[in-house]
Amino acid sequence: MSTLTLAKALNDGLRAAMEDDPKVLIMGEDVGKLGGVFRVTDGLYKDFGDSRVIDTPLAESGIIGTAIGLALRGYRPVCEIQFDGFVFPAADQIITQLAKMPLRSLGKLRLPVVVRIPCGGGIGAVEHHSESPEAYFTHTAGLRVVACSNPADAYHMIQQAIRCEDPVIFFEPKRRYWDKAVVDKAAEALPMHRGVVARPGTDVTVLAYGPMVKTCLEAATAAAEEGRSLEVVDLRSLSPLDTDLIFESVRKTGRCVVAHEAPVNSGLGAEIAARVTEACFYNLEAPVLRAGGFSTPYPPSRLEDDYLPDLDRVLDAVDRTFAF
Amino acid sequence: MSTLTLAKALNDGLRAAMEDDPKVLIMGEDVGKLGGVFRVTDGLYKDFGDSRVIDTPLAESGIIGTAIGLALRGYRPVCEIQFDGFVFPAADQIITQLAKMPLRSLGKLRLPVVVRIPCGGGIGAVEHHSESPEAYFTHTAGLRVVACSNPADAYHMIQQAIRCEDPVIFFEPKRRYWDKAVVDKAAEALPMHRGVVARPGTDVTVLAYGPMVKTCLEAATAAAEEGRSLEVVDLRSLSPLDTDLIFESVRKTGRCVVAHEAPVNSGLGAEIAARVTEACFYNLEAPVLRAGGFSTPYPPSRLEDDYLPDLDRVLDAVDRTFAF
Amino acid sequence: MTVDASRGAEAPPELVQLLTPEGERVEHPAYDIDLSPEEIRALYRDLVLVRRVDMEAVALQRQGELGIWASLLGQEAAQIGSGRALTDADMAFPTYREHGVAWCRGVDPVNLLGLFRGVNHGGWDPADHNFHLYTIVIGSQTLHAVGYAMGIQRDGADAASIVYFGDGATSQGDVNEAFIWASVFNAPVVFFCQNNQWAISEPLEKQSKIPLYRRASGFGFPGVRVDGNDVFACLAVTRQALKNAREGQGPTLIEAFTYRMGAHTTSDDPTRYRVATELEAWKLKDPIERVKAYMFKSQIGDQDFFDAVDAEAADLGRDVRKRCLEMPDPAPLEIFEHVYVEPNAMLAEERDQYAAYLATFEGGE
Amino acid sequence: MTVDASRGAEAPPELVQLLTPEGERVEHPAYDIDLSPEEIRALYRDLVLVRRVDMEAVALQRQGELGIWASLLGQEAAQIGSGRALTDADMAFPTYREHGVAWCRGVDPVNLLGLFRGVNHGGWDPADHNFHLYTIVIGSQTLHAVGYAMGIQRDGADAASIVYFGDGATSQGDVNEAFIWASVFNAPVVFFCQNNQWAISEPLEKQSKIPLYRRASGFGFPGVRVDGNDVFACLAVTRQALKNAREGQGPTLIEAFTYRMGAHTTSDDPTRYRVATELEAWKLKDPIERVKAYMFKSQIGDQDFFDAVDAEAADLGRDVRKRCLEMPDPAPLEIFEHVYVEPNAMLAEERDQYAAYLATFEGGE
Ligand SMILES: Cc1ncc(C[n+]2csc(CCOP(=O)(O)OP(=O)(O)O)c2C)c(N)n1
Ligand SMILES: Cc1ncc(C[n+]2csc(CCOP(=O)(O)OP(=O)(O)O)c2C)c(N)n1
Ligand SMILES: [Mg+2]
Ligand SMILES: [Mg+2]
Repeated sequence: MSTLTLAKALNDGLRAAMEDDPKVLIMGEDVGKLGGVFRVTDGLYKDFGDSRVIDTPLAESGIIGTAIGLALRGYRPVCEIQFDGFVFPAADQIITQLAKMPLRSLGKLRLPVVVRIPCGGGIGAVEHHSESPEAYFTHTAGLRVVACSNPADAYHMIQQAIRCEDPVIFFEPKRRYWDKAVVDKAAEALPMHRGVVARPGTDVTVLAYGPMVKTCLEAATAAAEEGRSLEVVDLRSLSPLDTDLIFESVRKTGRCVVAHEAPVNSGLGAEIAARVTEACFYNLEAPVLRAGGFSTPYPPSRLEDDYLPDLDRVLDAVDRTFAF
Repeated sequence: MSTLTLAKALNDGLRAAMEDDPKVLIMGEDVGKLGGVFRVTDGLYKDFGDSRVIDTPLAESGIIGTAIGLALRGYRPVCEIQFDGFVFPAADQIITQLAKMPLRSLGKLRLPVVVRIPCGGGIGAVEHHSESPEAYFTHTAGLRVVACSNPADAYHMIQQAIRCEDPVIFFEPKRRYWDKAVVDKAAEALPMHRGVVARPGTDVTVLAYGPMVKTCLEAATAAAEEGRSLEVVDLRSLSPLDTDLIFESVRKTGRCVVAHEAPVNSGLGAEIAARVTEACFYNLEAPVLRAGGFSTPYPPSRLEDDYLPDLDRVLDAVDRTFAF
Repeated sequence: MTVDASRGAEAPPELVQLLTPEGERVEHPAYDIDLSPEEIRALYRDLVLVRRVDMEAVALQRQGELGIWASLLGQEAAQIGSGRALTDADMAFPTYREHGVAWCRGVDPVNLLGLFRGVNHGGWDPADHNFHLYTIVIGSQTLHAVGYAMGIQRDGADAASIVYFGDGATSQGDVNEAFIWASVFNAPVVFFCQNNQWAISEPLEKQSKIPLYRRASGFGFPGVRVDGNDVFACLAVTRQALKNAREGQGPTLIEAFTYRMGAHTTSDDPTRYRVATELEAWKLKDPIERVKAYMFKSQIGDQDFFDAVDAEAADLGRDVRKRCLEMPDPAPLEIFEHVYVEPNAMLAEERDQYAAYLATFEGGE
Repeated sequence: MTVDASRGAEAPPELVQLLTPEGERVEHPAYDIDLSPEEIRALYRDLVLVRRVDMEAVALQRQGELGIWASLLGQEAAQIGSGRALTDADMAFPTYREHGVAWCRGVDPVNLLGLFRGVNHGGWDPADHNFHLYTIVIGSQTLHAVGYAMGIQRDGADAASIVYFGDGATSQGDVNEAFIWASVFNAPVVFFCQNNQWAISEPLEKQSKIPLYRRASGFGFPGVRVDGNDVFACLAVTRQALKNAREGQGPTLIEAFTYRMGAHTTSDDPTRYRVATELEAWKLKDPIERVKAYMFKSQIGDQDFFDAVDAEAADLGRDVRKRCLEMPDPAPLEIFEHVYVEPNAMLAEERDQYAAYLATFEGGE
């Protein structure tokens, strides 16, 4: 048992994966000597050398494209995209190549590539450094998409993602990188695609992932003081969704709010709302409501506290589900 | 009044726009002498010359990136992406530049760029030639996204898109390119972001756009024979949605099915379902159901009749809404 | 053959040619090749057979048996020459037009047809042939080849990768990123660009103002232009480039100067954008005729040999046709297969729902 | 100044330098410049003032007034030299570090701070200054500049565009596509690459094995390397390239060889990846000191002049600081402004809902 920041837990997880399997490689911009701009790969270059920790030229399409080639040769590349907003130059390699190649080969090719994306806002950054592009990838069949919310999950899930035979888009909540928690490295980990009830409750189900889990837990604490019991589910897996867990919770509570930082319009919350409504139609006392980023580009940082759904906005959505 | 194929209606619309405004340019691969692989730009090169109809190097990011530059200089470029599956190399220029630059300039810059994307399947093509990537763009704030379904709309909407001061992603249903209809060029056109009731009905609202409108109209005819009245709404605008029209229809019928070719998972149908459910919660007799492409990459063409939601699958979804 | 001369980026070599269109063997200071009569006969046979497969595929498309076909007509020498330069350990990354390379790698031609018939997206196991799947998204495979070569480097293997792409592809960002990666990591990769003068309707001038092989110099590695209709030269130049790659000398860009004799694909109509005289001029440079002329002259092949190859080609054509028609359509539920290697609950549910839906039609319709 | 010599891609000129680090004026066969004492004093003033603005911004960041800052320290000559080469009609496309160019274009330095303070994404009207917004996504602005230049071409205007980018940016597909477009369309654009030796923690070797200016030769247009710490040389070389562009001779790539004296941004810690001696060596090549030495020697500036400039710089620093702190925070509902030019019903609804939500707190909290 050790107390780790989320960033350090990822670092330890990467190290463990590299020790376990010599085919695991780290690739990206500044992942070497610098250890990544968030230090998630800190020390790996020193210990594993430049043939396993590769500082690449500055081009995201190149990073994913060459990672695919390395995977075809039997390697397991873990690519870092420096910030969420910089994944788009790699969109073609991710969407038309990484996601589809295994199918295209009738299953003969496997692409165990992990694409790590520090995501989300709340750190006072300039534009393109605070985005939440998960819906682009959940809409892309062939990818698995997960998001960790705490150090323990970070440690275990990154290793599961690396062991997974399919490509995994791995979201890391950058404003939680420095959050600390106890990590039991020896504990048996939950399967990667299972969600978890982060806080049980009875009145309304609040679904969240990544950075919003903490916000929703705080909302639950505040709500409890006013006598309302929120069940907070940490989705962990965004594609596939752990629908069993989600439906079970909503069937129990009869109300549901989904929270994410990404713009509401065509966001992942929509998919969850549609599925929950279909599966739990007779259980729902109110429509599934969404507390999300506005359907605008991410604003300048002095406005991000308004843009990001906070405790109050989550509670407002909860309140509104009781108005039905 | 003339009878035109959808492709020819677009061609006439482009020509009219070019005649109206010398700043309108056509750019893309093979749009010049060849007139585009679907002949949508046929004859324009001959009549307007290579300074207004530009055969570009083979690179989609370059097409959109230089179109942005041309727009900054006061031009109104209409870019052709040869097939849906080839838009992804341009994802970065579309998502991080085209969509965001006006906001980034506090409104000082305008980017009246149209990105034409022939979309959808049903033409027996090889992979990457039959996709429906609209949800990637409806999730991208700053873009307007529309889809035409018939020659008359094609003629008018392409001109509206070109006149629009915001960037517009313009989807063209490639399997309907050769469908003919009477086009009244002098008629006053519906605003670009308004949907239309393509066939009135009373029992269930069927929402569709692009290539699926025709399929849904056929489904409505078939359903009518069995005594069930479908109201088919042609959305036309995918972002923003004409929610007034949609909600009005669903409030009347109490049931709703959304049909699109794109994969269901995180597709546009989810957004519509979420909004309809929230706005029409007490009117709904059943959850909004989706008839869409499966959540897989587009299959080889011998399987596309299974993959694409057809009349039967739409009616099956309709039936299921009556099972609630 | 001196390595230096072939790699001098500063003073680019002229077009490398070892066999003229008239079938004369000529010398080149940097490249030469010593082929036995048997090897030459084998190359001739390759050229004829892949042209025959291609012809059959075009016919199958005309008859509605394929959705589309991308013909290699005119590019046989570039593909056979480079394809035969590969060792078993080398890995090839094709576009959608490398039927000749596929042939060299031992891929059953019928397997190539699957993609164009629409029964699958690629019917062979890349690992069985060290021949990757066809790639349709222009240029994206160049990065895969470089990554693969970086893997070869890490394995310390005696191998290289080769990647095929067209003149049009050189404009894609990915291809240029691949050049950068290959150069920076000194990756054992050969970039084999078939400049067939056209990217659908766009002539080379729309992609580059200078000869394509010179692009490499801007990235710090050698480029060479070879007569792409000369199978001997293509073989010699590719062999050398692969050798250099394997020996740690890094990448080479080969521009095979050739011509797309047919339409871009069977859906295309080249009369809309190019003049017939161009085609006529290139007919005189046919990659097969010149080998035949040379073989006749040097008595490496007699009429019996040529007749035998023609007969073999006819048989092959018939066989390919027959087996193409026999190719079974995939079953509907195969839509859901192979999307993921590991189980995916959400997709399994979709699959089950569709299976149940299909079942409602059973006995019906 | 002969045009040909400066454009010969075949035999690339050596580093163009007109003023040595010691402040000696030297000749270059292809480039020269004739500056009046007044012009030299003006350049010196520019250099000092932009360094002062930069210093102030770093301090503001340290004090929490800016979220981050990307310092131009060490790159003043490259930016002032190139920036002063522009005419009013020319259009400049910057990265996030071109504070010196912005200065030349008449952008109020305080406006630059808005982005880094987080009050907006860019606070000036590009049309007012022919200076585009800062672009953070590496390399993407190069295509905008080329497209803009294609517009200039169509307008028949006597102008060119110039685009700034770093050494790291040269690896992006977009930048290479921009080279292709510019070459194919012969666009009046100047590619101004500030090779400051580092892309965050990655040294140039991670992006290219050969000098960057040579990249252009692979695309068929001239490349030239200039001493990026020599404001005279930067001015001369850029002026010539812009002139060539305006006169229909197409693009030029200028590699300004310089050094990032500070951290990548205020968030960066360069001690993790580079050695102090490197910095010390570059200090001797300071872009301001050499001009000062030259001015002293040639009596173009005396102590009074230098003191006056310093005083002006101090005032400017104070003024920038004061007005930075005065910059108002945007109002919450501005989130919804300017996303679209034309009305958007769905977004208007979101806005109204949020406005109503905010109203519930009024009087409260
Ligand atoms: C990214 C992308 N954009 C557009 C296309 C459509 N397309 C298919 S082939 C082709 C031309 C390719 O030309 P070239 O690279 O010269 O190869 P060739 O077909 O001549 O062998 C185009 C534009 C595509 N397949 N991928
Ligand atoms: C597409 C993209 N990828 C990554 C980044 C993160 N990033 C910001 S600056 C930088 C290094 C840029 O180096 P260079 O081009 O040399 O410019 P410099 O900062 O040295 O002026 C990186 C990787 C980015 N902004 N955009
Ligand atoms: Mg070609
Ligand atoms: Mg740099």
